[in-house]
Amino acid sequence: MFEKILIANRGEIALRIHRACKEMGIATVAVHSTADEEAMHVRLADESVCIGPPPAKESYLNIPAILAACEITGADAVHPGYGFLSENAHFAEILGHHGIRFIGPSPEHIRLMGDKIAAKQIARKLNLPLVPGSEGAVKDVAEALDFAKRVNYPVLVKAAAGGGGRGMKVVRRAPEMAGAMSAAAAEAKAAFGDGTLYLEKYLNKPRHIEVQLLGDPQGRAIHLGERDCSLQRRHQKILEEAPSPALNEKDRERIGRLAARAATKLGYIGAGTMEFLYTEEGFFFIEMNTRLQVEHPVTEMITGVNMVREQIMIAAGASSGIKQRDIRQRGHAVECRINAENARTFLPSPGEVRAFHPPGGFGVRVDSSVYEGYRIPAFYDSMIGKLIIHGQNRTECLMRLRWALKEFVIEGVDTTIPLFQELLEEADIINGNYDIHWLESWIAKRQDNPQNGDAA
Amino acid sequence: MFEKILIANRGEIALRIHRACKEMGIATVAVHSTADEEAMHVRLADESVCIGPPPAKESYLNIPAILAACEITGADAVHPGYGFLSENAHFAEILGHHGIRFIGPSPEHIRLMGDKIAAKQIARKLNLPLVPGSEGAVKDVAEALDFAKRVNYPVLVKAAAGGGGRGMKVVRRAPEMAGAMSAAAAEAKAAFGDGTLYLEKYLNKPRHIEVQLLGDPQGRAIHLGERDCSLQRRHQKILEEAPSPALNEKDRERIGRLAARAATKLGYIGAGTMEFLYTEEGFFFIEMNTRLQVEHPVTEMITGVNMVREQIMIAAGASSGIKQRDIRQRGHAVECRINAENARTFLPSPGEVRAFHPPGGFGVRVDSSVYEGYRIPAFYDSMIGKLIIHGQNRTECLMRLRWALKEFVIEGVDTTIPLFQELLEEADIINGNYDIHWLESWIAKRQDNPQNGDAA
Amino acid sequence: MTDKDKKKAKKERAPRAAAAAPAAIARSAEGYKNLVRDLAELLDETGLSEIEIEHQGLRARVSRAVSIAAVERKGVASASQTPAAAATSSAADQEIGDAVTAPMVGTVYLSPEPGAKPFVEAGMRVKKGQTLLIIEAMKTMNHIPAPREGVVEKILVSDGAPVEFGEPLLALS
Amino acid sequence: MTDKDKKKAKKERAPRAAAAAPAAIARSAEGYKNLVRDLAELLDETGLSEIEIEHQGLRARVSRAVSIAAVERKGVASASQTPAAAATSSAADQEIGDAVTAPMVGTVYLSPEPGAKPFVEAGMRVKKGQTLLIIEAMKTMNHIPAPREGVVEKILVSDGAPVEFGEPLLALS
Repeated sequence: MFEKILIANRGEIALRIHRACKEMGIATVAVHSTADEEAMHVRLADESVCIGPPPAKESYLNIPAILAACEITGADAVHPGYGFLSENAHFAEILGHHGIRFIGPSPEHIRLMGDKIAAKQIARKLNLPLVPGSEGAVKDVAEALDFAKRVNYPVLVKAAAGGGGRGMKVVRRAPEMAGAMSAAAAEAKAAFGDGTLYLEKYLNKPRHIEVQLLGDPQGRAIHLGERDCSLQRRHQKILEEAPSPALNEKDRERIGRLAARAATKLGYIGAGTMEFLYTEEGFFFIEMNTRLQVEHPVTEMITGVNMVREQIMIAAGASSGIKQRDIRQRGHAVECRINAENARTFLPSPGEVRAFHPPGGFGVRVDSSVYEGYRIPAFYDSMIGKLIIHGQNRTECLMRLRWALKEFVIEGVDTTIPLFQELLEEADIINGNYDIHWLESWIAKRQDNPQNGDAA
Repeated sequence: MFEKILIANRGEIALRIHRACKEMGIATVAVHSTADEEAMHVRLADESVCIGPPPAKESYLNIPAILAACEITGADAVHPGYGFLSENAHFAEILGHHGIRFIGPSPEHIRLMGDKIAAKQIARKLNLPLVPGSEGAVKDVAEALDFAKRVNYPVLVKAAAGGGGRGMKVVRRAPEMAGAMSAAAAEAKAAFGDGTLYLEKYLNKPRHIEVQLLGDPQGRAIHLGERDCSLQRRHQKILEEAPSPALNEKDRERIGRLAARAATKLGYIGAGTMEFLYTEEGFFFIEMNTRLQVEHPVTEMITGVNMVREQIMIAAGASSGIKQRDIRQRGHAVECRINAENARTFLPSPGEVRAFHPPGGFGVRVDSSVYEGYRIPAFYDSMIGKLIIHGQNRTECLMRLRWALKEFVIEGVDTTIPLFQELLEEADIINGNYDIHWLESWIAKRQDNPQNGDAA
Repeated sequence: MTDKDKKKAKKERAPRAAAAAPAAIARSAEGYKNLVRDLAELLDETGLSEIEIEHQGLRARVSRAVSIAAVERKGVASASQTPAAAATSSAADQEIGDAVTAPMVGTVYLSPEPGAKPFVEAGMRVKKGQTLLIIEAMKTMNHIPAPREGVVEKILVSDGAPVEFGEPLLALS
Repeated sequence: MTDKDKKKAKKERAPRAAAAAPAAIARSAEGYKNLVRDLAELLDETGLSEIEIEHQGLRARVSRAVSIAAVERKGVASASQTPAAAATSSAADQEIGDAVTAPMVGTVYLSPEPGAKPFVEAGMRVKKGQTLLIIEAMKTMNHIPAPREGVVEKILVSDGAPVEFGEPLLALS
């Protein structure tokens, strides 16, 4: 096992990693920018090294500085957390050259999955379902109708050279095809000088469902169930839950097994997540993240598996020992990302936290690096903590979330706590009836109708 | 289901009950003394009523005041928590007369188990193992030897009129019997004017093992496993854990089934706990508590069952629906009682909490009613919170407890946090190798050798 | 009751702060303002909660209340909706010089029976021991006697209102 | 580095606090500000919540509502055992007038190779761009040049010591 792990991250995830290390008897090194001198994990770590000025590219993304910090502290492994260098194959490689273990998958797997086109090709080989698309350009309407018939309507006509929605048309029935294609071709020609079109199945109201995977050092992967992360704003997840309210046991089992089998075929080692879009017509692979996810705690809450511990075990070459049959889900979990942002305008709100009182009690977990008197720096992302609630079932979970949000006191900065309180009043949220577009359209409606939200 | 529950208690348990009510959509009424106006549960409750001055007998034990508070608020049930009126059969009865539901067992069961002699007689009828004793006085040495042979040495010779250890002798082998008896009789005669003796089996180094029970409205009781509460100081539990490190699966199953069967025979409805002493020779019933225990969270953590919710469901006559086969234990849990006391002298330390930062993260639960700026009143007991840790196994649990204690910040008052930090350095604690006398003798040793503890 | 105290505390704070503008300071028109601004900045810088300076006849004191009771504010929001609180807040808002307070929780009745004349009215002189009102608790009518001779200044509760322990019932001068 | 700053703060406090003779202070326009800062530090050092000083016509009072950063103290306790911190604390202890700080994390070497003469010594005049010392990071020797002409007052790190970003290396007057 490792003697000393350097935590190449900041904020709540740095603290999360520190705690996991302490449980395993491993010493920790916090590296930090000058803006994070007062950060909680810096204070708690066994050692800390300032690696640069506030801008991330000069500190948290500064590979030479992090390597030098490994050298002067003698760390034998680096946990990259999420974001920053966590999916940087080059970093993983360099660490390897210096004899330092990167706690994550192999550089090859990182690189492969980092290239979105290569990842889809691999996914196809691994029999993962992809959003059906025409093989290259479609010549004419007949071919397009043929494709649409095969994959079922609606389909999306897209400009091969396209982008930004131009040259893109949704076709819901066969009679619309010819018109849509000529319109799209004309638009594409005008915009990009190229009228070539291709077709893709159009997913109407997809949900974002992701499967948590763990590949052991022998390359046998298991899955830890799915998370539903459909509530997003500008592609940022806001609230995640597990299990997904949209899946039945059969679908859950199926996608889990499919993903785990694919990861095993891939020889994937470490923690990873396969992301899918899900509609009534099934699952469609989007991409694979080769790192710990922000939302890993919801999986921890229902499976009881300590994800960070598993990552460390696997990186050390030790078999985690968990078999697929050991994974049993208990209850329901929801995570709310607490951002230092205005809950209505989403404007960031850095500054001093003047009061901090997290909720406690049964089924309540707070992962946060904030404390009273802490100054939230303006240099990094606005997430300052996560409120994770576990309950015997989804209803208990949401009821508990309600009082926990009410008891959560953060003063001095704006937070997204009121946003979640508002969301919990929405029937669609209570019923689990939402897709990846739901939150943005709800926000748009709320902004049109400002007095609605004032009660929250 | 109840519409409104009055919480006839204070401190962390009042908050615990409030939270459970909120999860069930039930309104809450906090009753409080003038000393508790600023208490967290008073602030959070839907309504609050001041029922009297600080002394408990004029407020929290003041039955007319609590009844009047029910009347003016229209509460339809009362949760008594633990301590105060929780085992007061009279209170339960009066509430019944006023058409208010007492959240607890029937007054008859409270009364029965409140009478320690009657409780033992019932226990015998229910086939619960008791500490073997002679039937009444022993006439002579022969009879005593006979008894000792039957129950195995060591045995305890006790003065029938005795108390305070006088007229009490431990007999470890047959040859000691005659001498011990004549000495004890002489002592007893001198002290109480009565030399009558009786015998009891002497339990050498017993552990305190208790079984959590839930009797549903139909009188079918299930057990939720045991808790080991052997770490006690002056009969006050300090640290509790589940499962007990001393029991194997067979013993665990056996005592659980035995207790559940006894509770079913008793027709016991509600939450209750049967306490046993445990030695290598088996379990010996001590008493039954007819209320929620301080240490119920350790059971909640490993079973996932929300004890307070179950209590409320059962009191409302609704079947909790949990069957014995649904109870599956996961991992290990430890509770540390955080008292506002000096960790070495155990002197109470009331006053203003000047900083409060509870630990968070995976497997960490804090049940506390304290917040920064709160003044701990000097009128009530010193427990200000409970740190409950859950882990996949006992080792992970203790390792996690270690960092959680380190991260727990309470300033302005002394707390028992350093005591637990010291205890976690002891091999006996790490190995689970302790009995009900362990803590007191450890404290005595520590006091003789003050520099040992200074590091903590 | 929390919100009551809170309101009171806030009221007190304002005049104190106002009084902290030392008249003697004004050597130049803007002088003390700048001084106060500087001191305010120093408060921030040093994390102090209060600074007082006196020098050559000039005295200045600045202080800043810290944001302690965050829980409080939340609590207040919910507590202020409670019936008991609502019933008593009008009375609680004012300073009671010499109030007779409720010795028990219960329901107040101002007259011996519905429709009857009240026991006492504002302006009435009462003798020690004379019944002022009744508090019903557990179906029992508890007569609340005047603790001493005096004149009823104001009745602070309404007929049928719930009261908690220690709540002001009427003012006796 | 938390502990370093912490130590620095503590060390600085003593002399400054001692110098806090109030009479002298009022002379300059900035005088009272320094006094307040000194008193604020004294509060920290002594754990008092209020200090009032009166001396030759100058009176000052400072107070602090109680501390927040309890986490801090705990953190410091553990951090103070770190090797990196220990290695650098001697440098950090003193006030650096005009220090050249480390532009990167790494290991300091004062001479071009083991046993060789150091690049610079205290009292030596250096030209702008002249190598002051080397920081090794990732097996690369990075020459740290003098930012300007000047005299080396003191070398604040020892040969072979690990340094973090921003750490004072030597004082240049």
